[in-house]
Amino acid sequence: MSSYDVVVVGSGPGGSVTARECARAGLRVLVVEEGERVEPGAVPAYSLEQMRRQYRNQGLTVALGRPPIAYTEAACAGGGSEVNSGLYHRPSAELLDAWSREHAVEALTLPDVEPWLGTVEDRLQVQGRAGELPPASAALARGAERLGWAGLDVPRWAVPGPGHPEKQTMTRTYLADALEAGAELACGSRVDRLDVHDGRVRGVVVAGRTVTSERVVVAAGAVQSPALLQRSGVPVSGRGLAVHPTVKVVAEFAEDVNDPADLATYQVKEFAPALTLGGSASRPSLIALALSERGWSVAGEPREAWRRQQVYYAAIRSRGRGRVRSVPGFRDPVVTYRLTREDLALLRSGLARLMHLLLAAGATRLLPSYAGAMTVTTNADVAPAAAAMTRSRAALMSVHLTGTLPLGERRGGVVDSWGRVRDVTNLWVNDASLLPDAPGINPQGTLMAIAHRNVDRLLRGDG
Amino acid sequence: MSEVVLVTGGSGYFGSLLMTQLLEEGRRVRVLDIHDAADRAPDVELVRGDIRDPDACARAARGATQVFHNVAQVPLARDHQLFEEVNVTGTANLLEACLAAGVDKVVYTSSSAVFGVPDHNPVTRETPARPVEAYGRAKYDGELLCLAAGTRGLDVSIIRPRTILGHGRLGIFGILFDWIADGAAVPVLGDGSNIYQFVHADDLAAACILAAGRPGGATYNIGAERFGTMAEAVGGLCDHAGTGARVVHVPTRLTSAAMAVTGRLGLTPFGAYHWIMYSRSLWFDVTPAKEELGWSARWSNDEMFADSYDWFLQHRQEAGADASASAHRRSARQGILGAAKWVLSRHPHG
Amino acid sequence: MRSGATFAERVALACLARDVPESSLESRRRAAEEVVQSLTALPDSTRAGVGVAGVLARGVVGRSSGDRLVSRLDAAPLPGVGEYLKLVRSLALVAWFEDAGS
Amino acid sequence: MPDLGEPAALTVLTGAGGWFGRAWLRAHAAPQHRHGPVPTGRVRALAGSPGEVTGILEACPGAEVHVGDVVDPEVLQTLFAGAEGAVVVHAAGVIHPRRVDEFARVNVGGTRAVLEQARSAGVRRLVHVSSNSAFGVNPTPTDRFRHEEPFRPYLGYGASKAAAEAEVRAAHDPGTLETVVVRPPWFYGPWQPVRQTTFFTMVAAGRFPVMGSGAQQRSMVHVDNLVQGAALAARVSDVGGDAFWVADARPYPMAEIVRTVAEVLADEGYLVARSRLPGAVPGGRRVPALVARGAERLDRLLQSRGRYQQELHVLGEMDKTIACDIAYTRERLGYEPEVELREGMREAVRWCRQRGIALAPRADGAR
Repeated sequence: MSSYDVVVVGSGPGGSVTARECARAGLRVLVVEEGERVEPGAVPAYSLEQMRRQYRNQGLTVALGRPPIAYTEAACAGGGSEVNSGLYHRPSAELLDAWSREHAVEALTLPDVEPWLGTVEDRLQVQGRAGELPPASAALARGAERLGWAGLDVPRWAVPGPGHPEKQTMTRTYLADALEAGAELACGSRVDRLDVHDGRVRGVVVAGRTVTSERVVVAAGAVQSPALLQRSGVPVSGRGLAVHPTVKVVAEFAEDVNDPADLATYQVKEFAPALTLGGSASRPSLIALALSERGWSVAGEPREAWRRQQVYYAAIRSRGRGRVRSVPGFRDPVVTYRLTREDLALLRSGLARLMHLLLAAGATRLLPSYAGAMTVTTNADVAPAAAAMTRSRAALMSVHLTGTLPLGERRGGVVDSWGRVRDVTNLWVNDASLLPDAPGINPQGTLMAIAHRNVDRLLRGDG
Repeated sequence: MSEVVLVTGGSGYFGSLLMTQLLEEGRRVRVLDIHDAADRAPDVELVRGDIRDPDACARAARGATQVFHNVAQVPLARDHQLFEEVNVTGTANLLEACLAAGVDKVVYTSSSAVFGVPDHNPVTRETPARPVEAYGRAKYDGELLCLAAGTRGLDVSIIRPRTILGHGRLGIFGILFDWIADGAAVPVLGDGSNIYQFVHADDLAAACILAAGRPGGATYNIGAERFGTMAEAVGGLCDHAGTGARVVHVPTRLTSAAMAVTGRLGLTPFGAYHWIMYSRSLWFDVTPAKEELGWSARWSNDEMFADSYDWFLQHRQEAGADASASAHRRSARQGILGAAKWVLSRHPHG
Repeated sequence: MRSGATFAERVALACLARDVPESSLESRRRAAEEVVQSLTALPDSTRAGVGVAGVLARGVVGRSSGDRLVSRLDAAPLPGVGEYLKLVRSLALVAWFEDAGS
Repeated sequence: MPDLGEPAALTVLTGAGGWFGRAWLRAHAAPQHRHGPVPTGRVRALAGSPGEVTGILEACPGAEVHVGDVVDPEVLQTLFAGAEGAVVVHAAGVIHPRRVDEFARVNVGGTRAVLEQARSAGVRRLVHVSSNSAFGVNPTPTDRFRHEEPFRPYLGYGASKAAAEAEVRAAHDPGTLETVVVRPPWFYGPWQPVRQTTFFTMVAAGRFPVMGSGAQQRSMVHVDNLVQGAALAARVSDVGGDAFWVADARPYPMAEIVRTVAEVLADEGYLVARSRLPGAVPGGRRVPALVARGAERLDRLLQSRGRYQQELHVLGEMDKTIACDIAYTRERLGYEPEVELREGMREAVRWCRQRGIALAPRADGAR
């Protein structure tokens, strides 16, 4: 196997940005991807088949703790961008300032990052929706308007397509650009470990063989990146995992609202960034799943009821933290998460506000998704239904994993302000692990701009 | 047809005395009481009913021009719930009835217990009310209800009497008179140097009637104009009786505490206010009543003690026989005090 | 592994018979097979835990089947057994709905 | 500025002897700019007990005073006699009762009774004084209760206020009886009850615990700000059926509240044990938030058994953020709170001093 200027581990947004920029700079680039390549649209969005083919462990990953939090990671060419909803948010100046301050990060204010955000937005063709909101979003918008709560139909990386807008993905954009510029993509290849010696990385070990490279950029996601470094002997604690713990409610309306192929892009931002309310994927199977969390039989539900049902969520910025630990002999790392008291209080509050919103939107029946939950039909039911969600009953999930390798100059940090691993001269991290905290918004846009910023520095060679 | 005046508690000690004066003045009198008095004059109309019943109050107030409100649950009853219901709810009921009936004037008989233990003597109109026990609080609540009724257009005056004495007046004093008549040692708390003012029921009734005749709500503190210390009052009565009875001084604190405890246990007939006040000084400045009502006290402390005692001697056999009579007309049951009399009488230095 | 898989299929079939009684036996069988496949895809640590819970669950269930099997698992006081039922049930439901439910 | 309707000739006030009640009456008797459009007509006041009569008349000598239980229909019939076209300000309620069942009896039953009598008397508008307790506590120190917020009552008092508010809003009937809800948080200012005096005394003695970091936020409302909010709620057109947070311009961190009270007490000549003030001053002692959590648990336990312990209840709330957003109130009612913490606390301290209420030893040795 030949030698490369740069090996990028992972082809998600961080990896794809890195690969494209390096390839365009004329470097020999190899992207190593554990998952397979699936053409966008080849499998139905949010389906079991998609879980099988594009998610790690078929989407059945869980952070252990009380309560456990189910989370998902993509494992496919293009990473999370292939399977997510493609909602795009710009990070706020306050958020970047807070990160800069708390982690002593150089050049991470909004003015520093703004040009890169522009680059990302142009390439991904981020745009707002034209025309009327689909019913599931319209319900959220209607509730928010009645309550006077702020919200927005979140812009999406999408181009108009026949029927639904076609969501942009890495395989359609950055990864395609990288390959066009000469980068190579090796799918179905798991990196066992990095070959690190005397403060330098010589390459990556795939299926027992070393692929040598001048530089290695790890972009395997907030769980896999620290696990890979741990397997490679780089001292990484794996602490600091940040997620957006999310609680769900199935709302039933008098009319049809469910579009199984899409989800509500409207989000209620009145309580942001601490709390975001929005719509979740609502295929009949996912509705059945949400209902089964309550420990109830779905036998009584009319078979066609799903058309009038939609899953909504309340997601919080958590104060709790998790940890990723690679265990010898186990292929998958052990992930744990500690939800704080405050988190649980915020989740209850979020659940209550979500139910209040959905009732205002005209929902006739709400089925909160936790063990033993009561059915909510009036405002008076909201308080008891929210209060009853205890640690032992909660059924939480999260996407948006960050925080395991926060960038910055803080003492004890594994990487510097630009993602370079301190103790290994030619090793970088360039993915969501770098974001010091779950930002309260979909982090992908922020992460890509930071990835751009980091790789620019890497290429200029002063990193 | 002459105007009707209503006397609540007209079968009680002070109520019946007030009624007699009103009749003497040629007034038509109606009585609201749960009891009928054996000695009720034939031309007195009785509305038999409970002050706690708003309908009874309405019936009693209908057509009345003046109302004298004397119904009260006295501290001897020691039932706080009853205090509250009779003294507060009952007063509220009566005032509502008076407002509804368009009564011209209400005179509320309050109590010096509303002052608790005053910081200074004499107590004047300006002395703030600061009741310290249930009876005083209940009576003060009654005054406040009168004040509230005043804001709604009812003309109410308040009369606060010192401890009432007079012929026929027994209550707590029945015990004292009993001891004196037996020539026993009569206990006085401490050295008895506290200045203590009484008021004769006749003087009080006169003040009430005068207050009823003066439009505009006002408050009058009423008591004797000639008075002295507690020891002088009791000693004077011992002399008057000539039975060999003499004053014994007993330690204030200890006795107060003992009376409080035994009172609570139901062994002695003392309400809270008695044991608080009998060793303290309290006297009224009666100037406003003199100036505004043209009232003056005819009876001194000593005169009214003697008068009451003489009446007591005449009626000693009957005392306590009429079970239906109100608490002040009956001699209070002595309970454990009977034993105390026996002990004190045999005390060599008593 | 094979016998564990068979047990998970039994549980999945019992759950589906309860939750979607109107469904064809064939569709339930297909979903139950999917459940077995999903269980093998679990992350290492979770799979180990689920394996242990499965052994416990098998002890609780004995030879019972159908509704009785489900209610026994549901009522079992052993740690992990309830979670095992919940996991298999939700996997079965998702598989069945994806295959035949809409 | 929103449209103001015609002022009512008669205002009927329940809970007149309370903190807000007397502040409202005072504003009636001596209106200031800060009070907003307080009605100038006749005022009829319901006192819960005779003991409140003097306080009511002190605040407003011209008030017509009724005394009685707010759940008693006969008392209310008299109170509402001839009240056609009147405005009712319903402020009667219990906060710290001996027994938990008083919450439902007075706060819910009383409100129901008042609504019923107000409707049959032909009252034009009823302003109901609710509470933040119906909404529980904020989940984070930066969170604020918005205008529209789900009820999430904090224990027995909160549940009763939530039920009462729901009844008031449901009773809104544009043709006959309009209802408007005002939701005040923690009060301060003149006419304060003993529990607030206790708070001052504890601060002065350096014994008031600031739980945890002291960063927890509290919305507070000066009673005169609340008077303005209630006066606007009684007058502004087209707000029937709605509810409004009425608080000071901003929430205050708990540590700032305690520090401000300490500083004001010191300014006003009281001896304040500042060095020992926990949490509020550098070097002071903070109490772990665990204490508040323990108190809250115990409070829940006692309340579930029908008993109520004020100190425990207050302590249990001390580590919580309870803060609201008044933007909607500003917009719809034209509410502009004029009194702010330091000035308002100073008024409260001076009010206590004028009435001879002892707060702490005086620096000059006087009483």
